[in-house]
Amino acid sequence: MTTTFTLLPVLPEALLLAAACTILLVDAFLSDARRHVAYWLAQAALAGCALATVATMQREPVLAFNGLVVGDAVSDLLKLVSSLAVSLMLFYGRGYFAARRLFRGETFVLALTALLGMMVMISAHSFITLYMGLELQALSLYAMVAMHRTSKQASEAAMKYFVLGALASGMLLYGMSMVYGATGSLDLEQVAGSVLSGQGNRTLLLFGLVFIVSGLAFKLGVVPYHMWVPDVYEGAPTPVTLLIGTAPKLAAFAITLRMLAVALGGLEFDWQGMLMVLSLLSMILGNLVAIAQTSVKRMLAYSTIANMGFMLLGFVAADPNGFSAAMFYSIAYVLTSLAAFGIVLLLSREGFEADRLNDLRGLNQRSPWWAFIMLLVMFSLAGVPPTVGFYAKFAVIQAVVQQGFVWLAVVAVMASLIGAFYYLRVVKLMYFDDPVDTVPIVARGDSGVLLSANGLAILALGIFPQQLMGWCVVALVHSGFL
Amino acid sequence: MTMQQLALLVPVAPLAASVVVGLWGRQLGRRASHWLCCLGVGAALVLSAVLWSDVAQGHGFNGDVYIWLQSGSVKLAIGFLLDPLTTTMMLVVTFVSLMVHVYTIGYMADDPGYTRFFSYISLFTFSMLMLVMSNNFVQLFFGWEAVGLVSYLLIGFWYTRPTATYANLKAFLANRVGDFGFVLGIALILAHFGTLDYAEVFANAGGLAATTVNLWGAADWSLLSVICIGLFVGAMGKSAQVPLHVWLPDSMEGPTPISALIHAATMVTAGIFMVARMSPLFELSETALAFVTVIGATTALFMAFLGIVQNDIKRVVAYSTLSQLGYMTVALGVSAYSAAIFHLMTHAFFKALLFLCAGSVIIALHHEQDLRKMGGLRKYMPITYWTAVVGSLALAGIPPFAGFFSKDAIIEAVHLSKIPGHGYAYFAVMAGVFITAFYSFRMLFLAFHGSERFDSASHGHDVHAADATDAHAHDAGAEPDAHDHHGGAPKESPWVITVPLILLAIPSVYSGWAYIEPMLFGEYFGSAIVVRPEHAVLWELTNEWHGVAAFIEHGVLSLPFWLALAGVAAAAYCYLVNPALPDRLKKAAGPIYTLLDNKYYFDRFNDWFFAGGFRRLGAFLSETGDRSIIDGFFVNGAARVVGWAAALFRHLQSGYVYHYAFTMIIGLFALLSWWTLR
Amino acid sequence: MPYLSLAIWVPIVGGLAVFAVGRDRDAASTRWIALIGALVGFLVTLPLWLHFDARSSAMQFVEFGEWVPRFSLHYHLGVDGISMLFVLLNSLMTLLVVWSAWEVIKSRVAQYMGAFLIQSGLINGAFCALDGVLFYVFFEAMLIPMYLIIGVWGGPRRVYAAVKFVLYTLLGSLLMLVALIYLYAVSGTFEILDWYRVPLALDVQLMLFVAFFLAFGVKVPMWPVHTWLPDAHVEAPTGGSVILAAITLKIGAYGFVRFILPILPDASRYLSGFVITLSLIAVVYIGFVALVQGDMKKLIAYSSISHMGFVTLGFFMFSQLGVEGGLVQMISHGFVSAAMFLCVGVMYDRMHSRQIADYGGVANTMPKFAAFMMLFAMANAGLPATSGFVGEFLVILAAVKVNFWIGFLAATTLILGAAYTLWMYKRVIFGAVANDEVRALADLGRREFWLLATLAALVLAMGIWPKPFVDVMHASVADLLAHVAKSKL
Amino acid sequence: MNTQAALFYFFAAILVFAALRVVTSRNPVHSALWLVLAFFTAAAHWLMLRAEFLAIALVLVYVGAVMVLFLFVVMMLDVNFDSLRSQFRSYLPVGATIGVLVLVEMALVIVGSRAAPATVAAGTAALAGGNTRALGAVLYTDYVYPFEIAAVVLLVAIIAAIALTHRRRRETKYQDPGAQVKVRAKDRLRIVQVPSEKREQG
Amino acid sequence: MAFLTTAPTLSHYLVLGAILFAISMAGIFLNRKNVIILLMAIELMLLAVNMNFIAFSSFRDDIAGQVFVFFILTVAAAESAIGLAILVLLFRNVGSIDVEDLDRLKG
Repeated sequence: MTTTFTLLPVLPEALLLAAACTILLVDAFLSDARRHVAYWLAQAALAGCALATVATMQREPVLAFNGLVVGDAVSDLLKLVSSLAVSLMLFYGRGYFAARRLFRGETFVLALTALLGMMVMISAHSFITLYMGLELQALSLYAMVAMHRTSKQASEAAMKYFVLGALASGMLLYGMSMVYGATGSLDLEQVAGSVLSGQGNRTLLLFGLVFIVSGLAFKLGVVPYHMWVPDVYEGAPTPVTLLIGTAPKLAAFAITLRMLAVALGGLEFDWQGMLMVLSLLSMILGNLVAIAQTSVKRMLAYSTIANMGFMLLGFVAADPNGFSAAMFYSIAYVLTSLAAFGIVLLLSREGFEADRLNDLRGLNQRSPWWAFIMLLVMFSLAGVPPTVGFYAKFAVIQAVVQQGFVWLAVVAVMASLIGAFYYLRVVKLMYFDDPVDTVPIVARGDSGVLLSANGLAILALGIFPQQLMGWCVVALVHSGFL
Repeated sequence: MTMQQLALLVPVAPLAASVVVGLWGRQLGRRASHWLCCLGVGAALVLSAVLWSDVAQGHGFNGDVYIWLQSGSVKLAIGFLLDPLTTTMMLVVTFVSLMVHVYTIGYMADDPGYTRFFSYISLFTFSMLMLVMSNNFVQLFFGWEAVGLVSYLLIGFWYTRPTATYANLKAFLANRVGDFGFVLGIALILAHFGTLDYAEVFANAGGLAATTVNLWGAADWSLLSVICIGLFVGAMGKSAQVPLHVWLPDSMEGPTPISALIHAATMVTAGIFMVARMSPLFELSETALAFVTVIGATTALFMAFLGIVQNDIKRVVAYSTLSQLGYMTVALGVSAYSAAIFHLMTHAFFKALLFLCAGSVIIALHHEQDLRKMGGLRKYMPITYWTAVVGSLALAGIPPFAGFFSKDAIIEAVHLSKIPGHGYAYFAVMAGVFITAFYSFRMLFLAFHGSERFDSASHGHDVHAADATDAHAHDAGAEPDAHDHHGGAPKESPWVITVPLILLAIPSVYSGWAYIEPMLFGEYFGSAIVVRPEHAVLWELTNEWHGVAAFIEHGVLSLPFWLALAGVAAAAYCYLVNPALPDRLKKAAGPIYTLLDNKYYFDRFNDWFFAGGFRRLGAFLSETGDRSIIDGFFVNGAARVVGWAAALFRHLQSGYVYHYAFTMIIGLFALLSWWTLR
Repeated sequence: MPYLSLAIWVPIVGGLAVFAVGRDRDAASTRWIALIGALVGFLVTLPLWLHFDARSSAMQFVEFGEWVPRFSLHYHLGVDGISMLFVLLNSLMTLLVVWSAWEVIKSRVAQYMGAFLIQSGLINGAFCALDGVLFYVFFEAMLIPMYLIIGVWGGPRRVYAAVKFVLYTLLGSLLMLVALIYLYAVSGTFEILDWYRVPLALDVQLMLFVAFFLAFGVKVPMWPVHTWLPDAHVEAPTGGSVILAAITLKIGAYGFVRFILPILPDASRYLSGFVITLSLIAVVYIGFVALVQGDMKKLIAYSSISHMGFVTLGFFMFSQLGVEGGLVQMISHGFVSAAMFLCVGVMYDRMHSRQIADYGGVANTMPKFAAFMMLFAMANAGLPATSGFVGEFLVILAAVKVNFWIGFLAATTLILGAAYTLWMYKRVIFGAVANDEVRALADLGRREFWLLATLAALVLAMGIWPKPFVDVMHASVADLLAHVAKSKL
Repeated sequence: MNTQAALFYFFAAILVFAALRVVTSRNPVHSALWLVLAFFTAAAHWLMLRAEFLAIALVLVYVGAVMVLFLFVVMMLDVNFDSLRSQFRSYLPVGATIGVLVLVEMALVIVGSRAAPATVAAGTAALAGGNTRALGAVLYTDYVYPFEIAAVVLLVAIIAAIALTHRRRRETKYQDPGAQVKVRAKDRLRIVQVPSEKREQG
Repeated sequence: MAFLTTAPTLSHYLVLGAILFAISMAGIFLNRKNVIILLMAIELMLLAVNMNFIAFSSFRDDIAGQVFVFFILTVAAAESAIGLAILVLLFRNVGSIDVEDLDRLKG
């Protein structure tokens, strides 16, 4: 691992920041009629960011800003997918924003800064960077949730999100402080070093570990740190829900990986146990409560909880195999829920959220194609082949079984059996029932195409998962995780 | 033309006819159809004769036609075994069948199902031939079930009659109960012999005579006993032995030609044939033989009783059939296999004859079957009358008619037998002689003598007639019978009906004294039938055999003959001299009469216990077992639990931010206390 | 020629084509496309039979390719004497189903046909797959079309039935997934054939057995996890019932011979008593239950369960006779149950009732139909010279060889089978015309006639000369039994 | 008697008490005031830990900015305003005590700082010539990246605050400089041609 | 008064930080009345964390901790700004800042 003074690793972030400021300025001089200029600027920024990520990609991990930032294959892959996610969010959400007078410069800027925060988290190599990125992302998201200024629910959701989020980051910080105290360093590598070398008060470390795990668990939204998820998902404007539901999970994965696998790798045995408990609780509770939901967004929220529990299984396995599985899981999950919310956004229109389950009734008769996409999404979330969701589950289960936790795998699959029920119910609504609302579904050209592509990707990756899996493995290998 | 090809042609001819008529009957029309079928059966008859003579000259044949299925060491084939036993059966079957074919032309003349009927009986002929010609158990079972199928189809020929469809279902199921045992027997044979080919099985039978199988607890059974009893259960079903006899009387729902062909002459004797064919096995099991004897004796006697109280002419004949089958079975039981086959043959002739006579009467009286509504038909239909007389005499066992020889041989054999249960059997067959004579002549007198009661008979009240008519109405699409619903003097039936009667009457007269010597005392059957010396009752008879005349003489001096005469006389007294007597007797023997009238309550019991009980059991399993316990409790119960848990946990999400924070903190402290304080 | 790939992908592509170009507005062209797809799909499977080498127990027409190196998953296809026939059976049934739906299905024709074609491809995949996960993928993916078929075109309680069907199946198959992965963990490969040779301790085998047994037992279905079947059958459209009964059930039984017996021989022997008991319960108990059903489809569904009981029974006799008997029974049941459901469908299309009580005297108005149904009913009752007899007969023979009483209980089907089938036949077909609907019935149309005639021909052919069907199995079954006989401890 | 210790316990007591009051007092204004005290006390602690800069920053940022913001919001959202006004007198004791405590603390800190404690390692600070310098030295070199991010965070805070709360009131009148600059003479002044009429000769 | 004789050690400060942290957490879930007080409790929590960092930093004589505190302070300020903004919005929409009234979203 070479430490250089190059700025290359943060080129995407730099671009993003520059773009954000530009948009902020430009937007100030745009009439509402020409907002789309800002919009396209944002899209361009995202594209540029993605390009930069690809351009600056390099096999060997590179440290910058004397060890505060690391650029490695993992971060590149995750950044790529996150910027894709944000970009798709803007595409899918455009109509929704426009219909609710949210098609404003601030929206785009906040989206970009949120992404910036995620990227900082993703390539953080020190507690400080990690925390800054986390807060940057969090603050932007709080604001975006509240964006819909006239909506009671939005502001309530924002407030809850804010309070709990602050509490969580407080926990995280407290944990960091403990670890700092025990190891005398904020740099992940050095922390890892002194933890492994065994110097440093073990009680302090464990104390810190518990707090850190709690903080991370909140970001992932796993039981019992999940309570914010359903309310925020439901209260936030759907595109924002989409944003919260997708890219941040990747960032959360990244920091979990870096905090636990790298910094606190020495305490593997301990956090393995903790994550096991958390993932079990999430899988069971998430799937159970999802059954009782009537709102699509809420149902998807609980399904997120369950899925994140599943993803954690990869960490429970706590070996290269498991990490790559978890990474694959996160990416697969992001792709799937992008499409899920994409459909909800597609159905929504001015004054109509389309977030009740009943709004999906008879979708097949209104538009077979979108029903088919949603069908793919649902079966992917349920983990039924040939969809990418199946391989995600397959990979993590394989990882835990390899580690000898067969019983865990059994509980996991039983939980997903419960989960299958409510995914099937969605399919039932779309295909077996007759439509209640017959307004023709109009998809904007670009978002329609992208949504279809997104849906088909779920299928294609379900039939040929190797490429993505390969990337995950290679990324981890090159980043020195295995 | 090789023997195999000839043999192949015998069953194929009727099969071809049946298929063609069955598929294209409508297009062919009636004449073509019945010609085709008669031709097919005729060809079969001729070829059978040819084969018979071949075999008689000592060329047997035993070979496979094709391998049906091969699995591991097990080879199941379709093949023919031609020996005197087979060829005899073939002749009987094809001859009676041809007679019935011809008779049918007249009997079914105005039935819309005409071609269908012909296709069925040709199919039956095919199946029966396959059964008797088989050289292995699989094909035997094929024919066995196939004849069952055709009988099912033919009993339910008038499928609009509820009674008919009830009867055919009953017949099929009763037969299935028999087949149940039959299959187990076959399976045991395969399990221990490793083959199902007659020759190989019989060859190894001796070796396994001592083998025992442990079926239950400590009791070790002789393998062969189990096998033979299993096989015989099959025979009980097919040959309607007590207690599986219940289907045969009801099977009279079918058209009369069927009763003659299937339920008197051929199919019901399949069981007898089968046991005779299996003689090498049965010979090795005293137990099985005793079992056979007792069952046969019981059937012979108690079914005969029922013949007395029947008023439906066909049912009288049916019960006499049952009783005669009992005689044959007894003969098998006492190892007088050839006697059984001999009786089978004679019985085939005279019983078919009697049925056809009955049919002729029924036709003449426009589907009237109730004896009480007949009488004095003698002068209206002489041919039918005289043939019926012949038949009755043969049945009653009056010399020199065929029945006398076969039945007397059986009685003698039973007399000489040492098999357990022979005493009971001897009494049964003795008593049976009297009763047989009584009911057969009762029938004759009631139908052909005495006052003419048919004019007063109003049609339509009789259940069968009613059903028949409305059945026809449906069949023909509301085309009523030409000769229904009007009185008028009965006429003699047309030639197609009378000719078969005459042709059947001839063997009923002579076949007895003509064939008794070769079949019973000669080497006619050769190796086809095996009798162990200690059972060789017929051998003892042979020693005192001095020709037909002597046999008759001896017979006339012995008890059975006098019993028969007594029976005839009693019948004459009751139904000619003093017609009021029977009713008084009825009153006198109240309970016994009701018992007989209800056929010993067999049907009631079956309907209540088996039909009803199975349905109740099924309903219980379906409702309680499947719906309530498995589905209700486990499947839907699990779903309910999940839903309930979901609702419960849902309430944890109270919406109050301090609860949320609290949950997080609880989680934090849980982890903290677990991982730091442990 | 990659016949197996063709057998899998031709129908799927056909189905997608139907989705793509099929419009409910001109159903005719949709039907034709579907029919062509199904026909081609069937034709490409014929070479499997023609070029099959019955002497070898090895996998034939093998195709092998990298799929997901990450988990060493391979696109590994191949058929042996056990699986080959089912590929043909399935493709044929699909053809018949598409044909049978011709005028019957009027709403969303394209989706109906497409679903069936795709499912046919997936089923072929399950029969051909030699890679554990590949099998699982096909095995699971099948649920999706069937779920839709039942749910969209089904009867009044279709939702309950469909969900029950899928959840039931998932319950087992998810555990099987864990089992597969476990096998991978111990063997380092997903190659099914390699698993035949990996040693396993008895307790491990038992746990794996439970997992596999649930997966396949539910599919077969075995008592007591059978209750999804009657509901699914009753609610599914005719085509759905046909495929369910004729094919889907077979995959469960196929799983026994492909996975459980050879991979877990010791557990299989250890638990054979248990499986035999369940099979016998299926034969007797279910026989009684079938007796009292008032709904024809339900009755046939239950009879399916009891017939499949014979299959598992035969397998666990561990003898050539038994296993081949079971396999033959599977094929024959494919024909017979399909035919029976088509018959019910024929009546349902006319009277829109499946209740026995609503019928009576159908023979008066539909003689041709009555004749066909008589044949199939007899086959269902296991009459010799029909395919229904062969399997049951062989299994009974094998059973008596093992233990007289097993054979005894198994043989009760001679009585029960005849009882429930013929009693239904009596009440529906025989008797005087029951009501005006029956009086108004029209006899078989040309399409229906040839549909049933095809099946009738197959039923008779297999009953009269089953040798060709059985001969192809010998080598593979012998091989299988060798694996079962060899302990893995 | 160790001054350090004495001071520590004294401050600690106040800090804890203030913190408790913050979360327990019903009246937000009270809690705000108690929070001020808490921060102030904390600052005192930090001073004793030789973190002068942060101590000052804390006082400035929080007592100066954040608390004012809080109070501002409390006042702005007229939450039971009347009750507040009515209880105005009740603020006096609270405010007074807090003020006094603050004074005492400042005094004590100065006293305490004179007795140099051996416990806290003051090496770096001493060498670098003060904690502030030391901090400054690393802040713009090693930690420039997070520093930038911090800037962005603040930017986001601004954007968010404005985007969420700023509403353009219709009734308020405001100038539009752009418009004023863009204005042209012809917009304001219309030159009309008045035809001159001939005078009559005569 | 023996404990007064020894100068305060690291653990003293840690305990103090812990107490503050506990109080603030208690504040968050005990307070049922007023959202503003929640925000204050959060500030308090950050204060506790800072206390830890500074203690560690000066006892370990490592400046990094103080740098972290610096950033935490910055972020905390920004955080409270946004928090208050949301609060204002909430008050405008809901007309109250009672925690009890935040129960539209549940289940």
